[in-house]
Amino acid sequence: HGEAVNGLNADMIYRYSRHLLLPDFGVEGQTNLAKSSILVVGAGGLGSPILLYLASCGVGCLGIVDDDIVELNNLHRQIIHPEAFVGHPKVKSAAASCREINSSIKLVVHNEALKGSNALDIVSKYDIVVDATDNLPSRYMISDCCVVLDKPLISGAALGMEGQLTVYHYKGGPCYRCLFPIPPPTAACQRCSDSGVLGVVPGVVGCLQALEAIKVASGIGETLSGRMLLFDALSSRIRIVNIRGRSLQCVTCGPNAIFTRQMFQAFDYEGFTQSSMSDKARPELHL
Amino acid sequence: HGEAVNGLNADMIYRYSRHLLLPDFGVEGQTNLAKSSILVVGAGGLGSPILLYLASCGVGCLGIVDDDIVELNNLHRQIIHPEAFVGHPKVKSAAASCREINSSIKLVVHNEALKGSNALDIVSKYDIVVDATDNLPSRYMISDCCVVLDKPLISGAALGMEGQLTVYHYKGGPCYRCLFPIPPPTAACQRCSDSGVLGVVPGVVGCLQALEAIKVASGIGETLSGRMLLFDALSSRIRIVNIRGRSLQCVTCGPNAIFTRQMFQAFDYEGFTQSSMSDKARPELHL
Amino acid sequence: MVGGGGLDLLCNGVKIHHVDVPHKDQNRLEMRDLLAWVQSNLIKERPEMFIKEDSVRPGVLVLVNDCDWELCGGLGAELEEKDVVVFISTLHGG
Amino acid sequence: MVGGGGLDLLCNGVKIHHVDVPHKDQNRLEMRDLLAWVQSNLIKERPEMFIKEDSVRPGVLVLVNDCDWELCGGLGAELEEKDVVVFISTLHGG
Ligand SMILES: [Zn+2]
Ligand SMILES: [Zn+2]
Repeated sequence: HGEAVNGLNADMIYRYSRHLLLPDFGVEGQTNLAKSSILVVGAGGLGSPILLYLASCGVGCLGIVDDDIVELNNLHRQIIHPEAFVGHPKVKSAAASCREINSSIKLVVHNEALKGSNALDIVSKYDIVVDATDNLPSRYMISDCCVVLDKPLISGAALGMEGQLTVYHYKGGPCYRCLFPIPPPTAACQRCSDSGVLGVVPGVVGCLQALEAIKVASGIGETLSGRMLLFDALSSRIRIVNIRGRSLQCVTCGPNAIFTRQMFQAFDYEGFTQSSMSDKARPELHL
Repeated sequence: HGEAVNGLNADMIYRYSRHLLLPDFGVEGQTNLAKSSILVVGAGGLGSPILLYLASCGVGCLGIVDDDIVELNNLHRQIIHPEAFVGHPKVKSAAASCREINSSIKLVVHNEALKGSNALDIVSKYDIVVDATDNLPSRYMISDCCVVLDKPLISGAALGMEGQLTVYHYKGGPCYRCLFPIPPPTAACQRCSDSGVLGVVPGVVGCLQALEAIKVASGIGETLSGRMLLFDALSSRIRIVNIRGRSLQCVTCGPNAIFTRQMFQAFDYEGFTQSSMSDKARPELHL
Repeated sequence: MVGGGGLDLLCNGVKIHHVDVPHKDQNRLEMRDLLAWVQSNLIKERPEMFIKEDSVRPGVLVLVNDCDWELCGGLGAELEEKDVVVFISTLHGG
Repeated sequence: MVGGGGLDLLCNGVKIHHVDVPHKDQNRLEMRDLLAWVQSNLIKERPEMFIKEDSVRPGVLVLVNDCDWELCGGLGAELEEKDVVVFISTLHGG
């Protein structure tokens, strides 16, 4: 082998040989992956498999942003965090696990919550964003930020025994606000910490998010842009449905939208959704 | 909280609280999980997410059987193995990772290949078997063994950009031989080591296998028995189809079958499939 | 008719309903008629979790034969025998 | 018509084919007729990877409208306009 072929050195050719053998992926797919940078927002239930698979597959630069601390009651689903990291920042724990399985990629940790004031700065350093958060205001904020900075967004969610995912703002497709111009009533916004979640459900959704991110980064295949995957774990049913395109009325991405960086930074996402980005006050479970 | 409720102690109630909150799962589901034992055959691409999610979710006893050694070119998809374990047995590496995320479950390693001569012995110690192997003779052998010992089998496969999974020999459903009484020609039996596989594809399939195993173990929901899930990663299409029931002509599970333990141990699976269980001679990739 | 993402809780946990909706005009049943019928016949509690004004509440996706109803006419979408309508509440957890 | 699990390689990598199969008897097209037509019109190479004797080779599942063809008559299953037939080669990798 010897020197670098298409930017892949001999170690990479050996490590990723099962990717290079794929007619639909091959050297070009792997080279594109190696050149790409992906930001994963949230190192929890969805973030765990997303980060492990993006690290192992050879993404050039992987960013992790989260301000949460590992807790023992996360570990039933957040497979990236060892017990030894309980009480420590999730980004540190996640980065350590990623580094153990692939020391050859660049890892960047942002040990803070992603919010209007820092999002433009952080997101602008990456090519692709993966939304692995657990709350509604963050979902609007991340989508708006991706529109403002023109980044594709891989969005997934899981709760109870159900999961959903799609790709926003990619190749002319809709953004989150095109689908949901008005936020739902607060009563409809359950969280895993309130309502529970079967641990492997974010596992399935997160793996599918990693797949979509890999397809966008490598430029292969057909993504879920314009489609949404609906997963019901209890009955093992999956429905992939066609969703509306970009909305002419969308205040963020529509043809008449004037959503600037300044407006983004000033927008009150928690007020807009009547819901909190942070999840600090958790209920106790009594049996 | 205090003492054990339904066999769940205070640590478990805290650790698994997001499961206990689920109306469809709850204390009963978690208690059933804690009482169950699951054998995962293969600690590779499929086995990695299966083992991590089964360990984290609180299965009482988790068995791992494999005789393979961790290689660097496994790591693009086998997210359970750290680089530090390259050159070491996969079962040791996998068990170490499982122990790090959940030290409260029982882990049993079988550092050997599962074959006719040891399968009855090993499989009889578990309630549920998960097939995460990479070759055809093992698939027939594991299915026959599960029929002979009357164990449900969660079977998954991944190759290239595609995956498949179903549940065999469960609640009157078919076994592997009911669907495939005659093995395919050898030319149709590609392996990941020959044909490549996109790393996250076994990730998706493995997570779905873990989900099916959790549903069987906890007694909740509707499994894929009688159905097969077909996954095309390149186009993000998933099809869940109805498959035939138990075959009246099946030589293993049919009403007139006389497939005894002795016949199982004497059966030549490699001769039957004209294919090898082991994967030691691997082709080199030249670019 | 299928509900997901928490909406099933509003109908006693039953997710799939096979319904036969009576309609005045023999030739035409629209989504607005189905919504009105669902609201008066299926929703057991908290109708505000499903309906707002004359449509579904924000955050609910309506799918007719696996297609967003926005692509086939919204409230005015015409329904036929055997059409599958799915109401999905979007999830935000992770 | 859709092929998966390696079968697509036999048809120049094209996975989905919309086909209009001519049939003698105006009223009836069976799976055996479709197989014969596919073999002579679509398979570009190595027919033994698809056909064995008068049926599909071992290891191929045939699905008619998302149902195993064994559940709807096998070679004698009757096909209608717009039916979706899928040929899936089983995978063994992991
Ligand atoms: Zn928009
Ligand atoms: Zn059988």
